[in-house]
Order: sequence, then structure tokens, then C-alpha cells
Amino acid sequence: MQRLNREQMAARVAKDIPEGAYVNLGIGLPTMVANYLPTDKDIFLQSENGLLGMGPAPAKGEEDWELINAGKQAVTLLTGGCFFHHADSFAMMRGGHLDICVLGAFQVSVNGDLANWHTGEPGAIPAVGGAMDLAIGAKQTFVMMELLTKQGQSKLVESCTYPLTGLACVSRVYTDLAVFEVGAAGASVVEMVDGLSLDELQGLAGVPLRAAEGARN
Amino acid sequence: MQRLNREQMAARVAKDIPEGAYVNLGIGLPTMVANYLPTDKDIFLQSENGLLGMGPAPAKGEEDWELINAGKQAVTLLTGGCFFHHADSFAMMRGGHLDICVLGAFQVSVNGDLANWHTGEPGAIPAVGGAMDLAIGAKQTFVMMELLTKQGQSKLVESCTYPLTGLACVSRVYTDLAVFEVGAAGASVVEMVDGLSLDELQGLAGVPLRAAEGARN
Amino acid sequence: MIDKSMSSAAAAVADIRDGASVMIGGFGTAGMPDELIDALIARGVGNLTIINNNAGNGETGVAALIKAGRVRKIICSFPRQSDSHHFDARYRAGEIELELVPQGNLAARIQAAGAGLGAIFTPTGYGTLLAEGKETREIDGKQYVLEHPIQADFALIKAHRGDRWGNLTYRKTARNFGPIMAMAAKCTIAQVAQIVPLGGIDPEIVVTPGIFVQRVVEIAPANATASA
Amino acid sequence: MIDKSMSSAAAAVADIRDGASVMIGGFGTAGMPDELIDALIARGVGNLTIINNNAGNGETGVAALIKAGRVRKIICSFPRQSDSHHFDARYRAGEIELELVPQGNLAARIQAAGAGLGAIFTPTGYGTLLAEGKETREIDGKQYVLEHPIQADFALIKAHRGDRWGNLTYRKTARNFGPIMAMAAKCTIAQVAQIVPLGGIDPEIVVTPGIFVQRVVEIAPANATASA
Repeated sequence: MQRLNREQMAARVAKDIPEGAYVNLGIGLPTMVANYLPTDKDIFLQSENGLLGMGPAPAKGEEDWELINAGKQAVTLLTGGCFFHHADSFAMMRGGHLDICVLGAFQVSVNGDLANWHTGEPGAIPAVGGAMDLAIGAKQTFVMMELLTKQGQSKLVESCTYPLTGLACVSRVYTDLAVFEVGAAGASVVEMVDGLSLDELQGLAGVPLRAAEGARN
Repeated sequence: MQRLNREQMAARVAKDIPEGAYVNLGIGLPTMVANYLPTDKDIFLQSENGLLGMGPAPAKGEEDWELINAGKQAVTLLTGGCFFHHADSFAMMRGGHLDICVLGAFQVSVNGDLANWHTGEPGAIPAVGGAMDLAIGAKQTFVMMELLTKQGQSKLVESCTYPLTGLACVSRVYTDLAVFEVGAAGASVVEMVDGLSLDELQGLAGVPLRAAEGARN
Repeated sequence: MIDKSMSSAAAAVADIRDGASVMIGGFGTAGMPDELIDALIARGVGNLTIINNNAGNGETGVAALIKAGRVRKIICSFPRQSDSHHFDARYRAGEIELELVPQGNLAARIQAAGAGLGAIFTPTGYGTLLAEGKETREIDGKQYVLEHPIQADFALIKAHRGDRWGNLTYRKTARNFGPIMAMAAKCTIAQVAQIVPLGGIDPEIVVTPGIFVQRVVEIAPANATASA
Repeated sequence: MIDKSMSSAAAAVADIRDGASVMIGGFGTAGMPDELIDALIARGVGNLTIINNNAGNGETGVAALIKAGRVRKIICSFPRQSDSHHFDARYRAGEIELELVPQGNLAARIQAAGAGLGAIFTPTGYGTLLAEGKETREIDGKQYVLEHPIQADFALIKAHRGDRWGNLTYRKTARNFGPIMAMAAKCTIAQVAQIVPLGGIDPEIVVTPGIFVQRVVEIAPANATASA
């Protein structure tokens, strides 16, 4: 089997974002999704620090450090984009106006609980940012992560052991091995990389899996 | 004794509004106060329908019906004024940013309860508008009213019989016969019109009155 | 390409159904989306719940909707005015339900809906008839009333300029409830004096970002009902 | 004549006292009022409670304030960053208290303070560590956490243009927390790139009305600390 690399994962997520969607891409890995969105379609990227219609990074030397994204990287504004303050920005999420957010995760449970903000380790300095707002606010929360930790443990779990970000908020999980739907009915497999069987995936994931209707390999 | 007419009452209220104050003048009688504010001082009139820095009425024929006050009269905007939406407008009141509001009243109690929105009569159609927000939101709520009803009953009362607008919210009452302070300590007389004695006023008002410190006749 | 502009007011309101809840912008006649309301009247649907600051003025806008008998319930702060005779008549006949809300609570409840809050403790109305039966709480020595968000199926608002992504600016005090209603309705329909090309509105001065607006229809002021 | 403009950053912060609560605008370095913070550091007062989205980046702004040992407590959403070493050190040494608040709750609580709400039921954080011990409620089938307003004695914010009445506009994503902090503090001090004559800002594009601003000080960008 051929695991997806991060670029391929980003491209896979991008494929599920329809034209017209209002989307927030979390900091880190999800930010890469922007590189794979079709340029001939209007997809609206929101950044929680107050912009809608976020464009690509500026050319080197043309950075404006008052035009940044949530990861504090210099960005640009598309024609038709706009600025607003933080309360309006978070109203977009919490009020259910945002269609999709894409977040990274430490763990996702089969019912859609998300853990992505805090390792819970003693001495760790916690930081949450907008993760909790995004997770529960967007109409759909997608997670993008490698299925296994470096130690080979599944990050798709029966029940999260890391501190939670939100309850029952994730609908889809995009990994290097498969795409899952999670929720009240448990986890189902939407698609797998070539050469991987459901049994093998089940073994790796370590949680009960069904094939989703119309699942493909 | 010489009762103040409405113009004189308005002028009297205006005298107590200092430069720099943010002020909302209620619809009806209080609107007249604007005519007596000093034109050489910066006093900021707010209208709850979304403007700050309200100016006088426009010349006849120059009305812009998208530039109106809370009483739906055409107004103007002073240089330096601005527009905003309703939630921000009421945040100005309810968040305690407005210094003074001036309201009319059916009744004010000696402890500062206000009744000015509803007669409570069967069949009356109630309408409250922004009265309740102004009454409890402004740092100081002034009432401007004739002391007696047409039937000769005092509108300064021990306890309001009309439905309340707000509890313990009025600090000063400007009437045609006297200016009162009201509050937890009861009602006191700040000043009276010429030729009126405290005893006479007491008789008319029908509530216990003290002379305020520094009261004048 | 996403283009939220509609060919006509009629097309813009074509899916508003019987029994819908509809926020309508405007304070008095300023900001009242008369042409959208006329199109709604022409559609013939009724049993509507209307959220507006007033209960109609004169013969146009919300007053016309009430006159036509399309309104089952109105949520507003100031129904009784010298020119609210259509509401008065229906109300006295028991044909329209009134939920009277202090204006600041109305604004705050609409804003709360747009922002996804579950409820708010508001200072206005405590100890009055309008808070009767409502939960209250003392917080830091001050009394508050618990109020719940007001959301709606549709918002009909009047803005000044708009673009195909739904970005809006307003004009003077016609702004009033427009920006917060746009955030609180499932489907916001804005009539604008002018639709400008994308980028025609400076990104710094957009008042309502397009995410809150689903449809935009240009109604040139020349064609607009006189709003006196 | 009311003129809220101040001659210098030092004059603008001259009455901030030991133990004060101070909101500071900015998301990362964008919108961070560096010169006002430098003036506050120069004043020498400490024991401050700071409300900011972060806990300092690099060596300037909030980071410099923390480095100088002036901060007793910080209320923020995202303290841990690659360049938050001054906070990290003080925190690990037990010298600074941290109240961690999800960013949307932070914004909503600040906005609630400015709007005079007593408390809000917010959807964020339910079922997490950050809601532990807090009142919760199910409303219409959804779970909420009760959160209280955050107000402050002062707000230090960075805007773009201002006038003598305190009207403000902002620049790009430097807007962030400025408008809501201005509404939530007893005394709001804005540094602006330019003070313009009254009327120099179109009344339609004022973002923060002057009623929310007590002092304005011009810090020309040429003199401003590089904000990379």
C-alpha cells in the first residue's frame, strides 16, 4: 500500500470542499489545503483574526505584517475580501455561518470527539486559540492527521485520552491511509489507499470500522 | 409663583449638561433640550437608531429620510459624527457609555423608579422602544415632566402605580415647579421657581421632601 | 463563480413559505426594504412571524404586509405610532399576536442569535411587566433577566451597495438592524441601491461581510418607493 | 472644545496604576500598540492583569511587559508559541498567573462587557477542561457554558486613523480586538498612525465611534517599532 504524503492528504481534503464554501483552515497541516483548492472556483477562506477572502502568501519582500493569518504568516486578500473585528469573526464560526473547518488532531473518537489542543502532560503550557470555537461552530469539522502516531498507535480511538477540544463535533477524518466518517453511528470508512484492505485498516486503527455506503478503495 | 413653560424646562435641563457629555434625548418633550445646548461646546447627542453627533433639523426641503432621529424626524449629522448598527447603539446605553439620558415620564417615585411606557389601561397598545434600555443604561437618567397631571395629581409619587420602565434608575427630575433629586435617600428639592415655598411644593407633590444641600429658590 | 445577485425582488423571495419567520430591517421607514416586502406580498404567503422594530408605518413596507393579512405574529419594540393604524386594527381585532421586546433586548437577542449564544443575561426590563415569568439573576450586585436569541428563516434588509459575494455597505441611519439581522437569519436577502463589481467596495469599509448574505438584488433608488 | 488627543504615549498612560487591569489589542504583533506598552513599562507600575490574545511574541509589546516583570496575571487564548519565551519562563517559575480562555469566548466575553450583559451562555468549551466547574445548560438541545464578561480599567489599542473626538478606523488584520476592547474598558487609549481633523473620517466608515475612546495619541509609522 501507498500512504498519502501530506501534500496528497491536503489535495484529498481540498477535493471535498465545494465552490461557494466558507472555510477555515486551522494552523499547521490544514493550512496546506489552500494550495490545492481550485483557482477557478470561488471558495472563501476565513481567518479568525479578521479576514474573509484570504489569498495566497505575498511575494518575498512584499509582506505586510498587518495582513496575516491565524498562524501569523503574511497573506494577501482576494478582490472581494474584507476585514472585521474579532467578535464578528467568531460569530461567523459560533453562529454556524462557516461551512467547513479543517483541523489537526492528537485524537478523534469514533463518535466525533476531538482532542487537539493540549497534551495534558504535566508542565505543558496549554494554548487553545480558536480551536474549540472552530470545532463546535463550523457546520462541518474535518480533521486532517496521520492515522498513527510515530509510535504506531491509532489516533482514531474509542474514546479520547487527551483533553477534549469539543464533543461529537468531527464529521470526517482525512488520514494518510483512509478517509473516515465519524459520529453517533461510529466510524465508517469512506475510502482507503490502494492495496489496503478493511481488515488491515481495522487492525491498524484498532477500533470497529464499517465500510461507508459507496465506499471505494 | 411662575411655572416654567416647556421651553424654560428644556433650557433648565440643558444647563446641567456639561461639555463632553454623551447624551440621549428621549422622544417628545426631551427632544426640545437640544435647542438650548450651547453651540460653542462639544456635546454629543446620540440617537438610538444609530447615530452619534446628531445635529439640528435640516432646512425645509433638504430632509434625507435615511437620516432621522429616534422620533423619525429628519436630522443632520455634525462634522465628526458617525453611524453604527443597532447592537452597537444599544451597547452604548446598556454598557454604561452614555453619560446622560433625558426622558419623559408618567410617574417617578421618590426612590427613582420610572414609569413612562405604558398606561396599563385595558385596550391600550403598549410600546416600549428604547425607554427601558435608556432608563437603566445611562450613567444618569434625568426625567423632564410637568409636576402635576392635568387633573392636579402629582407625578412624583411614593410608589409608581403605572407599569414600571426601570427600577431606581432616575437621579434627577426636572419639572415646571422644581428640580428634584431622587434615589435611595428619597426626594430632595434642588431648586424651586420663584415665589414657591417648600411647604407649598410639599403640598402639591404629596410626598416627603427635603431641601437638598445648597438648594436654591 | 459565485454570484449572489438575483434578477428581481420576486426571484429573491420566491422560496419564502407560509409560516416562515422573517426579520425585516428598518427603523420606521429608514432602511425598510419596501420592494422586497412588496414582492413577498405578491407571493401571497401568509401566517408569517415578522421581526421588525416597529409594526408598520403608513401604507408601505411592514404596514402593507399587515394590511394584506399576512402576519400572524410580530416581534417588535414600538408598535404603537401615529401611523400604525393597520397594525392597530388587526391587533384590536385579535388577528395578530404581539411580542413586545425592549429595543435593546431586541437588538441583543438578534445579535446573540447571529453569534451562536444560547442565552444572555440582559439588564433591561428587570422588575417590569416585560420580564414577568422570566428567569432573573443578580450578578455583581446588579439584576439581570435571561433572554433567548431571536433567529429567523429569512432576513429582508435594505443596504446601500453590494457585490456578487454579498458584501454590503449601508447609508446613514438606514443601517440600523440590517447588519445584525443579516447575521441572525438562515437566508439573508439584501436589496441594494447598486450592485458594484467585486472589489468595488473597499475591504476596510464592508459593514456586512458576504458570509452573512445569501442573495442581493439591485433596486435603483429612482425606482424605489418614496420613503417619506 | 473636546480634544482627546494626547501629546505623547507617556502622557496617555500616566494614570495607569499598580494592579490595574489592562486590555491590550493585537493578534500576534498585528495591532499591538508597542509604543503605548513601552510607555507603560517606562512608568514602572506592576502587578498588572493583562488581557490579550497571546502572551507576548519575541521581545516587543506584551512580551516586553512580561519580561520587565510587570504582569501578575494574563487572560489569553494562545500563550504558547515559538517566540513566547518570556512568558514561558515566568509561567514556569510560578511568577505569572494564566487564565486560558478559548479565543471566541475571549471575544464574546469582552463584547459582553462592552454591551452591558451580565453573563452569556456560550457554546464553546462545553465538556472540556476549560469549562470545569462552570455552570452549564442545555438550550434547545444544545449544551452551553455560562461565561462572564471581561472588563478592564484600561484598553491600549492600535488603530489607523483617529480624530479629536476619538473616532477610529483600523488597518487590515490589525483591527482584531481593538473595536471590542475599546467598548469594554473604562478608559480606552488608542495609538493611531495619524490624527486627522474632525470630519477627516467619512462617518460611514468609522469603526469605533468616539464614545468608546477616551484618549488618542499619534505615533507615526515611521517612528513605530518594526512589527515583523
